[in-house]
Amino acid sequence: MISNDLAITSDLVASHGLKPDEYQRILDLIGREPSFTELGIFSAMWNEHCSYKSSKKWLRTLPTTGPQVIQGPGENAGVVDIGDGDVVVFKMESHNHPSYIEPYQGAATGVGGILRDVFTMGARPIAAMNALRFGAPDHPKTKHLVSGVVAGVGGYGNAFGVPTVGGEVNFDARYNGNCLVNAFAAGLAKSDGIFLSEAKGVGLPVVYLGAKTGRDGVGGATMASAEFDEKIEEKRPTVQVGDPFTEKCLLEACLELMASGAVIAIQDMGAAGLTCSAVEMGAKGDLGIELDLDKVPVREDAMSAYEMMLSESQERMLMVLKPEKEAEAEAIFVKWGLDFAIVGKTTDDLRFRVLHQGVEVANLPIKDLGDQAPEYDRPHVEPKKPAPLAANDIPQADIADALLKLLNSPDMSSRRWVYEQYDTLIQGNSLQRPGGDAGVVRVEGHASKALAFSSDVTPRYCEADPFEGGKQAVAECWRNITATGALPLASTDNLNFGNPEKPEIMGQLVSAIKGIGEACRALDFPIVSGNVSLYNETNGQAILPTPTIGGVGLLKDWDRMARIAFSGENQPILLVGAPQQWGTHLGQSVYLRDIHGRNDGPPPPVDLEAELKVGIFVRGLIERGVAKSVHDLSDGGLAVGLAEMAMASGIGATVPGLADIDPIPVFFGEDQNRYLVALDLDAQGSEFEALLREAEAAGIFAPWIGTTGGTDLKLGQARAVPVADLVNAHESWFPAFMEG
Amino acid sequence: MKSAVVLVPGLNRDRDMIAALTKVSGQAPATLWQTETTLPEGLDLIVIPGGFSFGDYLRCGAIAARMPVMRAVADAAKRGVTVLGVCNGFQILVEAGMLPGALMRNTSLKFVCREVKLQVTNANTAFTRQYQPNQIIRCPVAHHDGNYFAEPEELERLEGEGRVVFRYAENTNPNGSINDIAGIMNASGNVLGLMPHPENLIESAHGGDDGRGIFESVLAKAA
Amino acid sequence: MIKARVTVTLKNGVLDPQGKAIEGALGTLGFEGVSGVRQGKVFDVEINGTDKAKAEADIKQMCERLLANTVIENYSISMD
Amino acid sequence: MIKARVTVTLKNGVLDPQGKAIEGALGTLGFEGVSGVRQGKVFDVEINGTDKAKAEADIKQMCERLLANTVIENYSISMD
Ligand SMILES: Nc1ncnc2c1ncn2[C@@H]1O[C@H](COP(=O)(O)OP(=O)(O)O)[C@@H](O)[C@H]1O
Ligand SMILES: [Mg+2]
Repeated sequence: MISNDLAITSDLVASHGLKPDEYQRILDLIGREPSFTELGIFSAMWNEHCSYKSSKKWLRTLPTTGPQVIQGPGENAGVVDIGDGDVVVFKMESHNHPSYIEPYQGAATGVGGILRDVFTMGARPIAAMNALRFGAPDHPKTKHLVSGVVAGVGGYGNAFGVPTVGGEVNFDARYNGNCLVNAFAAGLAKSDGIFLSEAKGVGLPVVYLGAKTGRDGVGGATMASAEFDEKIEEKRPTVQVGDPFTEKCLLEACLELMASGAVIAIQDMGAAGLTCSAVEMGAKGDLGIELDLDKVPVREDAMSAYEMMLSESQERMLMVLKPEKEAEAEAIFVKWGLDFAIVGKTTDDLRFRVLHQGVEVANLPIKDLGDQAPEYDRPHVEPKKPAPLAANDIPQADIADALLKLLNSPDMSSRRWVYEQYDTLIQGNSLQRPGGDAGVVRVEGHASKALAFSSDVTPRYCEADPFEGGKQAVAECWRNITATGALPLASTDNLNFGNPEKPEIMGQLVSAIKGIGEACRALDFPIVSGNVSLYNETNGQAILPTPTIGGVGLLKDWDRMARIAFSGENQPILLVGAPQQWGTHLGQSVYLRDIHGRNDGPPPPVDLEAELKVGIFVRGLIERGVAKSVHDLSDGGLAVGLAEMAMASGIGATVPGLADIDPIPVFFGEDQNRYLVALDLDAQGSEFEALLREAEAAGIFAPWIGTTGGTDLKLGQARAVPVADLVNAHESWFPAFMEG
Repeated sequence: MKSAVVLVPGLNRDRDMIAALTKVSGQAPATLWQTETTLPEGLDLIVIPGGFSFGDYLRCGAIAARMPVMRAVADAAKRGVTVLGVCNGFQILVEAGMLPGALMRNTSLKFVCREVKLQVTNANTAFTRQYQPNQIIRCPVAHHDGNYFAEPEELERLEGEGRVVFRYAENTNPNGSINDIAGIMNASGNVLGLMPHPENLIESAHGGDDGRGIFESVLAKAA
Repeated sequence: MIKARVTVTLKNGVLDPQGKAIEGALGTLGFEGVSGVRQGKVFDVEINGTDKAKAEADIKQMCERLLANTVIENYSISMD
Repeated sequence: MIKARVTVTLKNGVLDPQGKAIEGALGTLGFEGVSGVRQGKVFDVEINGTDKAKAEADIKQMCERLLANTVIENYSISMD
């Protein structure tokens, strides 16, 4: 066991990820040299992962409020009102570095962590999503990472019992050295049944609940903030193993305990477990905390104070309980077979005191641990805007061939191989499972309400222009939710970037946050929770900037809900929100990248005013019951959008195209704020007529571009492609890649 | 109908099952915690729902099968009470020795959640009366270990006695199960185990109600 | 304290999907001439006391009642 | 034909949820004084040929590349 009196050398300080000036700040704050355990506590509290020291200044600029927001950033998860006394509680969090080292356990514990954030607040988890980015398909590690991560996400979520209703998977060589695993979870609670981490009352018992503490992930939070290098093998033993069974018991025990009225404050142990959770509970409540480590349930011998304070063993909670309810609480812990112990008490001296084997191993000012964490305004350079493509720069290809090739490509192919490994229907409320625009889950106990969930970002757009890319991520998420008929309520973000100490990377982060903020404000889509993951770099190569946006929307009546499948034959198809030429923008399109190997040009700009207007119009059509089949356009443009609607239904369509206009941008342009809407109306009838006039009056271009029916998809002059061939192309890439 | 749902830590389709039983019978089932040794009087149906009892650790259903409540369930079955085990519930019944054979890892070695087609191989049982003989129904599956195995003699007996009640049809066997077996019953015909999840296909919100017939059959018998 | 290891293997004739898949994967990885791959389990347990005979009898009971599914599995016990 | 058995166990300190659950179940079944239950895997493999040294080297490769997850597991090889 390493002694707490270990000499604090500059090497030791550096190996804790603390810079010399940060260490000086510690010396100034406490007026003496820290003990070894104290150094560990500071390193955990002040690393990027817990302190947000590089991003805080910019996160503050995000919109986080609105009449619907009950709890914004600052707690374990955000809380949003959905009426009738119900609230939805949600957040997204990354587990990138651990998943690269041990994909199954890394992804599994990522899911476990985010579920815990949600039920710590008193909500029963009802939906999960996962946003995944991997290296190039032909990179030797990619397959191993895909199979491990997907199995891990499923292994944990399925056993816990939450339906996984959405997510993303992308491949790009820029993720070769750093995969991304962003996990989202949402839960339902009553507005008067929300639990917070703020401790109240002096001299009250601090109770430890859940699994025993081991040496798992000691140094893990520090690892998450360190750039990878060749010595990654040495970091292996810090892997944490997830136990979804214990988590499920913890969920049920916590909800029972909360219902019993025994809980004053509760905080899950995530990164830097006991340290972060105890400090947060005390600091928020303006109280001190005293911990007696001899009481902590441990599963390994001879654990030092340092190890116990930094352990990231999973499935653990800390709470402050009402002393008079202790017996009742204990009965619940015993029923669910969970370890528990009174490990400390609240005090009135604002100190964070840690005792181990009769010795005080730490005694620190509790508020300063969080409040005095360094905050940086890191130098950043404005990203260069890419030059637009020349007007006549339209590389040609056969439309049908290009469509089939795109549908069979790594990024555009069906994700069925992935989501069939996830339980998508447990709880019996899944109205839309993965494969559509957004996952939709019915609100239990309510006759007609449902919630829609989507997670989106287009990293190649963000690389080309982080500001527009940030806007686009928000807009696409909002659009996907709108396409089901739901009203987008609020969002969560997971900002994945490279090393912020490099001004270009910091520039990406700053611009992306500005874009996200602008879009969230314009669309009334406040950010209520989130997570930042920096230092996603290996040997100096950073990932594509990847600010994932997770959004939640409310459907008043799920009987009036749209899906992406065509709902019948002979229905007129409108392209709502299109420019006059239907499609124009090829810069950063998958068509240019995957058919012509080019990644130049600016990404498509998002006109936020138009986005809002078009979205409101489309939602109106769905609410009126005339649009049962709606799909937003994104990667691959009109051609891919139509193909996806056809494949989901087995019904073809004929879309004649425009005369005298190059069909390539028409069918493959990725112009924003567009939806395909197939109407349950007679195209000769007066209602259809009236609807077109209505769009015109609203200033929305919504041309009737074609009609559903038959078994082929006919795009302009291109050869007709049987829907069965589309399906075959779309479904075959992933299994062939993974099993080939 | 008076029904009860067994609760063991780690089971997670208990809420789905309780909701389905309530919707179909109009009456909420009782719940039986793992430590209970006596059952309520007059039960018509005991259901062991799906999930991951004890995390599926050791073998699926192995630990749950040895909890006290299962002895009471076995006694009730001997007295003729109808018992239904779905997914993990099927695995528990097998581990408890109330049904023969074993449920092994899917041949894909992957968890699989999708809709399959089921043939009602025997429509003359307490669980399937509401279906036509050999009717093909839709039903979702969600499991990692549904690959049914039995020794050849046992298998012959099951087939010969009409105790294979459901079979995966139209090439939709999701797990490599022998003879496409999806559900079997005991010799007395009052204990059924099946891998798919009829409780997740009982109303329009689920996209269909093909699973309802199982609950309605049991209900009709009780009435 | 007595330490013991229990090894549980599938009976002959019982299908072993995991073993089969592993055999296939070994072939894909270029390992040739590998056959008959079967997967089993081991359990390491520690028993209080010093009476080896009693410990062994107890462990046999644990195997029969929980650790092995004797319908499809065999077990063997080895003591330190 | 050479027969070998590979035993894969979790490294010390790595959480073993299965072992933990099994230990709990043994307690529930009335077995007392059992502790430290850890679960591992065994693989029985058959290798063509008669060169034991080569077979062992091959099996070591199989462990490194497939049979064991060396991030969290150790392995040992025993030959007939
Ligand atoms: N990118 C972000 N945008 C908005 N809020 C954020 C962001 N990143 C983190 N937060 C908020 O900061 C708080 C601390 O985050 P984190 O440490 O990840 O939470 P936890 O301790 O629950 O894991 C949370 O309330 C979180 O919602
Ligand atoms: Mg979409």
